[in-house]
Amino acid sequence: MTITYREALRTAIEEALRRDDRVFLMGEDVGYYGGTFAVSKGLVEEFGEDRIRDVPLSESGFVGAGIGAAMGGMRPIIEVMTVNFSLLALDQILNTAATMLHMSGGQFNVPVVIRMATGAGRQLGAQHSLSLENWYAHIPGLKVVVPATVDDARGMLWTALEDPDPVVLFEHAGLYNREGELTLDGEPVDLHRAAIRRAGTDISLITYGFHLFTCLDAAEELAQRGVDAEVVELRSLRPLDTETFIDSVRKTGRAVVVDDGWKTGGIGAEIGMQIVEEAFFHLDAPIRRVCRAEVPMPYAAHLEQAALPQVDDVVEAALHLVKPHV
Amino acid sequence: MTITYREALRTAIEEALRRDDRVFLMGEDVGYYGGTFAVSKGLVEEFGEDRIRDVPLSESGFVGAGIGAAMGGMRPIIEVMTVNFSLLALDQILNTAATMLHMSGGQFNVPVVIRMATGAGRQLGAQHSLSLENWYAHIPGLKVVVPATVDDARGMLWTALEDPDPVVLFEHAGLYNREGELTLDGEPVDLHRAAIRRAGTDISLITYGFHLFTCLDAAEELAQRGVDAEVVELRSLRPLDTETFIDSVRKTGRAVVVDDGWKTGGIGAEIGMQIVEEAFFHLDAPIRRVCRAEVPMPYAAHLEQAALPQVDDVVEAALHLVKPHV
Amino acid sequence: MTEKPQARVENIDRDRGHYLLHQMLRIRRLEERCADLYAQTKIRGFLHLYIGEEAVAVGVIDALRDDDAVLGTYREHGHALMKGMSAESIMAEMYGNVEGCSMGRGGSMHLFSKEHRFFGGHAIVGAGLPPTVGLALADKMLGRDRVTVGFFGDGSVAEGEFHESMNLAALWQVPALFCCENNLYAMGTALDRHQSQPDLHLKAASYGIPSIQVDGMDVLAVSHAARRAVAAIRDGSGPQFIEFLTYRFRAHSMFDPELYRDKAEVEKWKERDPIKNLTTYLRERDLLTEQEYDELDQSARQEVERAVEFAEKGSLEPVEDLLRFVYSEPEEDR
Amino acid sequence: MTEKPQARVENIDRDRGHYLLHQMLRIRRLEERCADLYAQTKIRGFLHLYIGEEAVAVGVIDALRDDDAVLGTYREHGHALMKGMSAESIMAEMYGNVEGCSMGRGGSMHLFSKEHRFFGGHAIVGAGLPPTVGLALADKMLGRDRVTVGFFGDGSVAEGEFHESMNLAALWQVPALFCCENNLYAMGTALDRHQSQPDLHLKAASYGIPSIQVDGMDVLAVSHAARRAVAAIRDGSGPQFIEFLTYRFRAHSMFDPELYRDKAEVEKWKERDPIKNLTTYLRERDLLTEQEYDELDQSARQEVERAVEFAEKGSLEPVEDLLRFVYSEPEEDR
Ligand SMILES: Cc1ncc(C[n+]2csc(CCOP(=O)(O)OP(=O)(O)O)c2C)c(N)n1
Ligand SMILES: Cc1ncc(C[n+]2csc(CCOP(=O)(O)OP(=O)(O)O)c2C)c(N)n1
Ligand SMILES: [Mg+2]
Ligand SMILES: [Mg+2]
Repeated sequence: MTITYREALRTAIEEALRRDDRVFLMGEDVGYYGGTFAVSKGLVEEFGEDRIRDVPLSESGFVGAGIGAAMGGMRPIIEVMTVNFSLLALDQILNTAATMLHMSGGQFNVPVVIRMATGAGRQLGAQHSLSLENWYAHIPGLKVVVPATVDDARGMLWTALEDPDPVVLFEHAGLYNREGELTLDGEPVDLHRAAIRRAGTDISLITYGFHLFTCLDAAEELAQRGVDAEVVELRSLRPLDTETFIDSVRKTGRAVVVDDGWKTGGIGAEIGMQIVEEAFFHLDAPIRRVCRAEVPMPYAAHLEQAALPQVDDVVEAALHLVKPHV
Repeated sequence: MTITYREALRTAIEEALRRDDRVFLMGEDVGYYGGTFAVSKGLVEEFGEDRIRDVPLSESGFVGAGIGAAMGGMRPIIEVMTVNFSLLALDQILNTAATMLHMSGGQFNVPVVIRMATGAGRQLGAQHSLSLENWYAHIPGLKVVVPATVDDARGMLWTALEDPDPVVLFEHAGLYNREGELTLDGEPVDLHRAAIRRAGTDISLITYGFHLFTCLDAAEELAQRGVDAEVVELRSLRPLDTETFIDSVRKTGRAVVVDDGWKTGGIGAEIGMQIVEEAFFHLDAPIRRVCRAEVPMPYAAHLEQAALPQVDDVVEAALHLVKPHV
Repeated sequence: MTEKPQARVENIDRDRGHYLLHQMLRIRRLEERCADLYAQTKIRGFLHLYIGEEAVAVGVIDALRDDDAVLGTYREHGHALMKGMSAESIMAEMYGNVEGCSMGRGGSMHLFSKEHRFFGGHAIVGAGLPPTVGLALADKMLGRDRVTVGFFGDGSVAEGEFHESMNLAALWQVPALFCCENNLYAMGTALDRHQSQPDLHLKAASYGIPSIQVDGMDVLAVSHAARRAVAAIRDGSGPQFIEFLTYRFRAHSMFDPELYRDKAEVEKWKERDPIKNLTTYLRERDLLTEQEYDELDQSARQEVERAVEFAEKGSLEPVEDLLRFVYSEPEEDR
Repeated sequence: MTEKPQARVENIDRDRGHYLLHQMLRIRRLEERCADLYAQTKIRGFLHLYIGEEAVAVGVIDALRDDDAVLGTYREHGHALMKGMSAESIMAEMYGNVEGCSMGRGGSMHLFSKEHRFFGGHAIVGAGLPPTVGLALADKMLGRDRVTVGFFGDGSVAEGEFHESMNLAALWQVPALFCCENNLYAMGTALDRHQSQPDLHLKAASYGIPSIQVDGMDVLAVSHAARRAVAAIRDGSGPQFIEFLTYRFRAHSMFDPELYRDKAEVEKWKERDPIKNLTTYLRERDLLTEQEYDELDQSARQEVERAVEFAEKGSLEPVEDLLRFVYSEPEEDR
């Protein structure tokens, strides 16, 4: 069955609401507006205002309230409209949700799921185009997942809701309209394994989220040029499935990391560093990163596109490593 | 002259207040309390309530107000008591201070200096022991400096105040009582060059802030074991003085990066990755990171010390690279 | 500390009536054209129209001096225009042109002009408020008699930053005017579903800030309230707060299907259209002929068309300059 | 919406008088001993003493059922003890022992007990408030008649999170009691220097939450107000807010040189010591003999000594377990 990423998410939320009375969705405009990205359209009519809970503009307040509700026995799905606004709730996420279990000596876990849209590409300017997955992936106590496919968009929410600890789920806004083939029956999926989305022998393209498709396109292009690229989609940024991408690099000897965030201190650096630590003697070339340019995102389309990782950038980086003297 | 890091900072603030009428210090308890770390003790009596401005517990509010005051012609020094509380002001720092110049097409710069204490080691537990320098170093539009010596504690504030753009200054709380020899006359110092604090030939120990001293101690220990370590202190985390540490690694062929923050996605990964990108073919061994354990900081002393980078950890990591089979 | 809504009290002459009407028409026509251009994909990103709320920006900013400062939200075209920025520079910005007021880096949500002391264009709800306090603080510390005006929506009153800002403004007695544009909705969430106390001026009053509620569909009431407030602030009496009751006639943004409100409600508010409102008032007093109205309107439309032409002929910043303006360039240091 | 401070209205008998006195003495003696132990470096990190404010925790928590929830700040030893946690488990925690209520991971600022529904121990000012709302929301959604009580200082009222939480609590009508411990200082900043409106209960009232101001040095007044509020909340009438006027007799923390207030002011407040206050009240009514007082005091002191002994004999968690409790362990899943 072909559905959009948005539909996959809505289905997942709907199923969760049906399956478990403790589940509720809360966030700005999830109700009568229908969800900023129309993910929750129609749900308030079906499930009512309590379980599809519109909240005021109070990111710290409602995220913290969700954390409390989780400790009180509920299973909230908190929608923070976009990662840009999540900065206002970061203290609650880091200093409360992620530390509670530890500070309490193992007594209080926080079974909360926090969803947020991320990414750029729609000319929304500097304050609406962040990708800060790396910041969240830095926080012990959180799990961070990044569904890219419709199967994962549908399945990861279930797994996340079954997790006793806080899970942050990033949805790249550029994916909502993307269609894909649903191959699973909506069962929970594994959260912790990276996926080899295309097998190859010459170089590993390692990425997550939206840029899975950038990398798949780049791999096609590379194939035309005689380079057989393997595409590794991380799926989870915390924990990282180091084993899978290290195995890939051990096999190919080369790696390009494609990261939607700014380069300096991005998740791409972490991936690269782990490769150095674990597979240094298997490397036939340095590692390359393809990241967002280090600039607040400009509005003008041509500048924005120039700032974002493109298929050509990935191809070029890969070719540089495989055929350095061409 | 020997002075403490705290005195060096106070001198710097006092000199700035005398030199420039537009400078003022604002923060929680900078006035009548004397400063949480006693840095501003006595200043309100000398400069008055307007220029040593106590603020309510409103991190987002007063940091944002400082940003506005800077745009209005003042030169605020904003003290956010510790990096732990800065999460509450992060939206203002990232989405306003760091993006303003860009969003306005170069029209509005934000000449603000934001000081905050960082680090662990005093048994303050999970919510008061963060080191998030890497997050700040990730933000284009900010400069991030980390004075470790008394000369830098005194000189960096001046340079930062002369900078037209926002500068974040991290002071490790474990340094305030540390004494050092003042060699400069209080003039502004270069913000962008890393410093070789100990020359050596066998391995580069690359670090910043508090762990300069961990690394210097480790280098002594290593010397006893016949390993001549070079200690590179970054001083600035954004921009990074890549050239200096790359030159060092080109010379030594080996590197240990010592980072006060959690490992995954920390600044240590960035340093390591840049070495791979720029000096891969000069490396004789993988790179090692010595970081904070990935756990919210426990209160108990023995656990806290076990979670923090120690001299022994650095020595061991270095020996592993230099003499892998010993 | 709070007062009852002010009735219309300004006695206006023909010139002033025409002036205020013209300003509202300029904003209305500019934005109507923006909506077309968005449909034509000439303008992209988010576009939030102010249509229906023009009386607020016009009445308030009219009360200011050129050297007073204004900060707005992502719904700020009207404020920018009223503060003196040209329609050309605004339209070019929405086109993403280098001739735009923010060089094409900002877009509709981030209009800026140093020359006009227009400090944006803030798209994080509530986040323009702390800098509003700070700009006013700088004036106070530097002994200048300038006023800083911050505009924001009803939604931002729920954000913590709003409260931190009110407290700071009151503690420091800064020369700031806080203008709450209460259009009854934060995106699709109705006021009484996001505020437990929907009388928003009471919030500011609880900080000891003089606060009133004013009919935001009546430019004369707005103007009267703003003039009084600005005069008091300039005289050094500290911050003031005005809640303007207003309404947006259009969707929240171009992506909003408007599922959350009745067409009838919108139609009811349209009867109170501030432009129609002032027109009727002037006509009733024989201060405006039909021909004069048409002339004012034509002038507004022509200005907009010139702006579109300007933008159509505009140019893009070279891609090589992508990394500019992350840090100040040497010549911009001050 | 707000009421005048309540006079003492509870008619108490001997048993209840002794009980309340004993509870305050337990807290007082525990903390006095903590101060010694800090000087001896047995306790480390930050230590914030509640001495002087005991009437608040005692009077409020006494009004609760065992299954009601409590959240406090870093100044929460008294609340933890009063909620039923043993002095042993608290003292061991401050020693960093594995027998501590948080296994030595939390320390003085992060006491927790699932068994006693004591949810911490929050050291980010204001950050305990949103979870307070959430815990209460869970009870409401699950149809339980439990009450959640959040304690916080005057300083947190300036934080945005306070306001976001009040608005949410009022909008959702959650069964929560908000207890503001207004001790006139946020660290070294006096109330009127950090709040433009120092009558803090007016803040909550501005959200439509029933709010009163109560003498926090009088345990009977506290108890009376808390019982009324808790009963109303349990009956489903939504959140309530009480501002307790109180004072800390000691420094903010063990690092505070107390430069910001006069010794004389502290002495004046000590005359209103809640323990002395209740003792006098009981003595005047012949409800307490000198010997009875000594017995209660001795019992408190002995309890504290047992706690110190327990902590002295305690053990440390093995370093190998450092990475535990970052994520739930399988057997803890629920
Ligand atoms: C902190 C933050 N949260 C969420 C958003 C998304 N958002 C943009 S506008 C808006 C509604 C704001 O309503 P209001 O303040 O009343 O202003 P209006 O749009 O009605 O003028 C929301 C939720 C945002 N921009 N910033
Ligand atoms: C967000 C935040 N900012 C600053 C601090 C540092 N700090 C700890 S306690 C305190 C004062 C709090 O005062 P109040 O809320 O009145 O509580 P009290 O200590 O008087 O009980 C401050 C500034 C903090 N812990 N959290
Ligand atoms: Mg609105
Ligand atoms: Mg206090």
